[in-house]
Amino acid sequence: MSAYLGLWHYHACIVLMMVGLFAVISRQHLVKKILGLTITQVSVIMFFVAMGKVRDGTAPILATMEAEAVATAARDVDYSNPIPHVLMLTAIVVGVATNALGLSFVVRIKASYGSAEEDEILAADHETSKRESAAL
Amino acid sequence: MFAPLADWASSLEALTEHFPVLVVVLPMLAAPLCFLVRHANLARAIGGLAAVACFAMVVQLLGRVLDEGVVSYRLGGWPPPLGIEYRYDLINTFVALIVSAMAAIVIPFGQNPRAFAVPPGRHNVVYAVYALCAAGLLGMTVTGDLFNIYVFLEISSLSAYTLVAIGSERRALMSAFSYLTMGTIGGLFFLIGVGMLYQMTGTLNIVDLSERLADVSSVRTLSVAFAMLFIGLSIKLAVFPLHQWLPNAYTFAPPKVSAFLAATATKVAFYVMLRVIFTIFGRERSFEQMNLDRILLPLSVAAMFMGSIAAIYQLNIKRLLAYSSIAQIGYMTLGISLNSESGLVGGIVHLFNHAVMKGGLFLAVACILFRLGSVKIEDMRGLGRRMPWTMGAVLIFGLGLIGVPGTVGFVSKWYLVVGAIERDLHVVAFLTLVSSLLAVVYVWRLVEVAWFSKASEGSSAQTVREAPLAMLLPVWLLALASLWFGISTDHSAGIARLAAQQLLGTAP
Amino acid sequence: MTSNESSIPGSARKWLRVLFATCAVLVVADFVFDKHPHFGFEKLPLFHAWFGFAAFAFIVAVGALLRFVVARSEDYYERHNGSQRSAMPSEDAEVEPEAREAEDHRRV
Amino acid sequence: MFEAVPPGLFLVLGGVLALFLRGSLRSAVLIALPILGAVQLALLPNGFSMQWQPFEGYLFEVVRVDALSRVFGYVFYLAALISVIFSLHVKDTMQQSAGIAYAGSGVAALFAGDLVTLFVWWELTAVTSVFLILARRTDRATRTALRYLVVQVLSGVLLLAGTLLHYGETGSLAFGALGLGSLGRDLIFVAFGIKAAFPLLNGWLQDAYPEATATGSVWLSSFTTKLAIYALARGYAGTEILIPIGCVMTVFPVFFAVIENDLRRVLAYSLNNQLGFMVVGIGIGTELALNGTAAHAFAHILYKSLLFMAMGAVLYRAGTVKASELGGLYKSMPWTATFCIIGAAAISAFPLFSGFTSKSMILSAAAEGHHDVVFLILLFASAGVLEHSGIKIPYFAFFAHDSGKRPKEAPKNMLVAMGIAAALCIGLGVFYGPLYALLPYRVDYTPYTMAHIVTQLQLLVFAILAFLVLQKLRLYPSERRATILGADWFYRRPLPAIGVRVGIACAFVYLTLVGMAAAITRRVGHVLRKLYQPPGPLGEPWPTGPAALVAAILLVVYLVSVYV
Repeated sequence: MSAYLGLWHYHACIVLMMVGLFAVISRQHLVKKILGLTITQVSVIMFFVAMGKVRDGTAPILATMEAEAVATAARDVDYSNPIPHVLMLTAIVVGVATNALGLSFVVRIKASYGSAEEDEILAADHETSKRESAAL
Repeated sequence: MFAPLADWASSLEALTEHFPVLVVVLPMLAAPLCFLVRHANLARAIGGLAAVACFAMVVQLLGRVLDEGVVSYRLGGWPPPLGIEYRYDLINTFVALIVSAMAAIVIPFGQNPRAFAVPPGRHNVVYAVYALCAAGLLGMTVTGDLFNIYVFLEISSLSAYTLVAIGSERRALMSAFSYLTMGTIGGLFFLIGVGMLYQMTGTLNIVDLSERLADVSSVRTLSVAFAMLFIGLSIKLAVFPLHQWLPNAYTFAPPKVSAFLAATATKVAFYVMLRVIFTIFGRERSFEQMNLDRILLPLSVAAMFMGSIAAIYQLNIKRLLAYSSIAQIGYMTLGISLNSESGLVGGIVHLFNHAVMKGGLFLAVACILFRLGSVKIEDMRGLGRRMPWTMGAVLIFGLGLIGVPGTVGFVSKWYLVVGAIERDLHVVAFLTLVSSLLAVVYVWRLVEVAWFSKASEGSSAQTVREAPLAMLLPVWLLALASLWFGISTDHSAGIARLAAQQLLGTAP
Repeated sequence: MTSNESSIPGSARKWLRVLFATCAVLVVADFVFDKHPHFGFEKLPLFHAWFGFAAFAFIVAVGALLRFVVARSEDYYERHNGSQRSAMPSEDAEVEPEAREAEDHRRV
Repeated sequence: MFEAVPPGLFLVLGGVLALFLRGSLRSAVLIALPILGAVQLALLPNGFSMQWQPFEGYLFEVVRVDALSRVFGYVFYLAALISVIFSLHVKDTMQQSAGIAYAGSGVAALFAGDLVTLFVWWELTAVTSVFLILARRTDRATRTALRYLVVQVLSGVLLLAGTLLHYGETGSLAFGALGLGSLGRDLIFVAFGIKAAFPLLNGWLQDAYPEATATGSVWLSSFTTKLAIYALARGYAGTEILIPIGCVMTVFPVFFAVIENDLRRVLAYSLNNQLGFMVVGIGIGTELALNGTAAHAFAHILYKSLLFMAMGAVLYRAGTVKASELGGLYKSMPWTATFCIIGAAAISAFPLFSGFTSKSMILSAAAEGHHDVVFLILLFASAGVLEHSGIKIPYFAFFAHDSGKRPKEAPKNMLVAMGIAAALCIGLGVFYGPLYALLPYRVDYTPYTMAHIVTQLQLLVFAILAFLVLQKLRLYPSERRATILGADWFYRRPLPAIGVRVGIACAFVYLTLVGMAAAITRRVGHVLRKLYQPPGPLGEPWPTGPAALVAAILLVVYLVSVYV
């Protein structure tokens, strides 16, 4: 049980991710879908950051000390692995780009369909395709 | 007096050393350049040159790979586990060849302004996005670093969404949006998988990963990581039933974009899937521990049928081809799920074949759209008489989709059926053959409409001319390739076999 | 039985004579030449002649009977296919236009 | 250069090329192709072989030339040449291209050294030949074409299935003597049997050939069935079951032919009957019998296409080949009538005509093998041949009661083609030496012995006498417009229409089943259409919400399935 509790930050990430996905699945408004995607992205970023945190560890630098001395020095030290952070810097950039692109699509969609609700847009598309097949 | 020449030669030789990275960097540099020049034809020239140069470099690299084995390039001079490595072995050089060849075919040849919603003065942007997309796809293919793959995946995806949104109809926007949504979810799943693998091994280098994973064989996280990577890639690859983004994206994108994406984007995703399954996790773990065949085999067979049946009933030729793509992706994943050398050869060779056929078909559709102004099958009545070369090429590709002997399609189906029989999966072999019959039906629909029906009175199919040579040229290049590689299989199937052996670790 | 001409034209009469003459020659020949038969039944006098005659009559007789069983009106197969109209033009593309017109005319 | 191209491929490629040519260049190319092919064949020695390894571990013998395939090859080229000339006037260019490609794939199939190559060309003959029926462009022909294609492709599928099974059993793909006895080889036998129009598998032949275009049936009559005969001779020589099969094939079509009104369908029956002779020859399997089969196939292709050409000319000029509507055409089409009579004499095996020199060998082989019943049946069938092809075809088309039709004489190209075929029919009957020299085994046979001539003439002349007597007595069935049900009926209308008399119950059950099947088929088609045709749920992509949900569900399902 404690093992599961000890992983609470991962569980938080999972909950966050579920919230994001739920928004994508259940909301009709396109901006809300984008928000859902953003929340999911944030959950992934948090997951990476969380796993970069190493308790009782130290930076993986080639040391001249004995192994035991390293272990002593690292005791009770909270060490943050920089690599996941660096990775996430990239991922955040990707996320921003995705959001920007997605929102720009929404703007264009709103302009051409007059709506940003997916069901209304699809109904309009449905009409179009019905007209196309009726024209045959 | 020869000194400058000698200098030049030696600097060229030095440049050769950097080909592995230039393959990615060149189109990536071309993209902003295209954007800045603000002139459509100039941008086309820049993008086209970059693509052709890429293709030439990949050809040179393929030669090197065939001669020397793996070619590794260290970015910034750092040795692999620490620094990022671009690593060329047979399978990804083969895929890079397809991507760069397709880019070299699609980018330089005239785009059809009618297919764009972009104002004429801004066409340079289209080439910029093409180049960016090509850079992303090539990067994904050649990099040896898992996170790098993610980054390039997103670069290529973002530019692919943009390319789809360029389509002339407003439905293109919605298609691009749903492509973006699904693509992002797929990318995030992939990223989570990457994170879990890093968490367990502390490395992102693919080769290093595969070695270190041996120590963590029994960890449950590994299964989750595998599932995440697999599902994420399946979305990108449009494995049934995760294909929902694909039909509309291919339908409403400009046909040349569809040609480019159909021939490259899914292929690269398929390659990454091969990497994950066979190189990182290894055949044994993927199939015995993760029971990959148990999920992938039924999905592949379902894709073959659902895609083909849906294709039969489509009224729009691009939609028809899109659904047919889903079926063809089913053949490729079937090749993985058979878990045998012949099956894998079939999958890989079908990757190549499908790129040739679908790329060519969408380019032919571009010709049809250019002249006819419509992509509805009904409007193509009697078009065979007016545009014999275009429709003739469609027929050749169609025969390939069916798998008629003498075309590339036959070669891949042969390996798949042999692979299924080797594994005693007679039902699967049978179903593969039956699904080819469905392909007969949807190809026959095109043939019947084009050659055996009369154009309705006053329709534009009565008056159109054959497409211009510049558009026909790439179509027929691919059509001849689909015949050539159907007969002379040494190159396509030969390389595929070697690649499969490398992936399976059974290389002699 | 409209096809049987009761009055045989002169040229046909000539051919008939030739035929009868040939029959007579063959009957004679049967006894003149050695037939080196393979089977017993071939030794019967004029075996091939009467066998040909009988076989022919038999075939015609059976055919005539067969007509009661398998003959149907000409549009037998079409009658029930009428609903499956296809978009094809239905004139016979292969027949010469003039012949086609004549045929159409007759059909009316 | 000739060594590099499989025989027949010239014609297939040339057929495609011809699609893009016009005018006299096109005609010249079309005529040159078969000649070029024959020259190539003449240059390739027996024992020539071309191998191809498309996949590691699978070696295909794409070309194998030997005496048996050579004799068929020559006559295929000859038939292609004659058919090309016959169809030169056709404006619908697709037909000639399809025809020449069809001939080419037939030739290529002859020289296939392994079963996979055979399969490839086997299917290509089906695909190319269907255009010759489609080109008629009538509703009826379109439906027939579809039925024809289905049956032909079925034959190919059986061949492939049999090949794979056979490969599984023996590890060999070679196409040599197979024989019956395992499932794979039995399937291949049935596949050959379909194309050879075995009894009850023959429906497609009488169904399709009369529906083809006037020129199309000339092409069709030459290649498909003879390819099957060749394949049987190669794979199943001496298989005893072929003797009874062949006997049935020779006998039963003759009855149908008596009452059939469509003269091209009469020819289709007659074709079936002639195939019977060859099948018997293969079944006997001695050197003499196989020589006879090959010779008969050679002669048969020529006189059968001559007869189909004559009827094609009549169809072209008069618009119909129904016996009930023809008669007296000799007055305005004397040349066609003459050629038709020559063809009729050849098929009836009158001495001095080609049928005599070839069929005699099969009959002699039966006699030497002491197959007395077989011998009698073949004799009986010979009388049948005389009835339907020897008398009925020329008599009702060109003589009989005068229909009043005065169509023009056939076009020149048709007359030339018929002339060549007619000349060969007589030539092979008189100078049979070159043909005998071509045969697969050494020939030690003299067709013209006095006994032979006398007995054959007795048979034929007295049969003609019977015809006259029956006519005089008004016992000969007159021609009526009617559809005669053949084996095609089984799949065109598998409905016991005589069932009213045979058993109403039977019909009732059957109708219910058919009705249910039709309803289910329609229902399934309807459901599929509803589901898949846009805007059906499976024919259009889903909104992003459900799509994302599917992804999430699949992920969970996979994880659960791994853990459980």
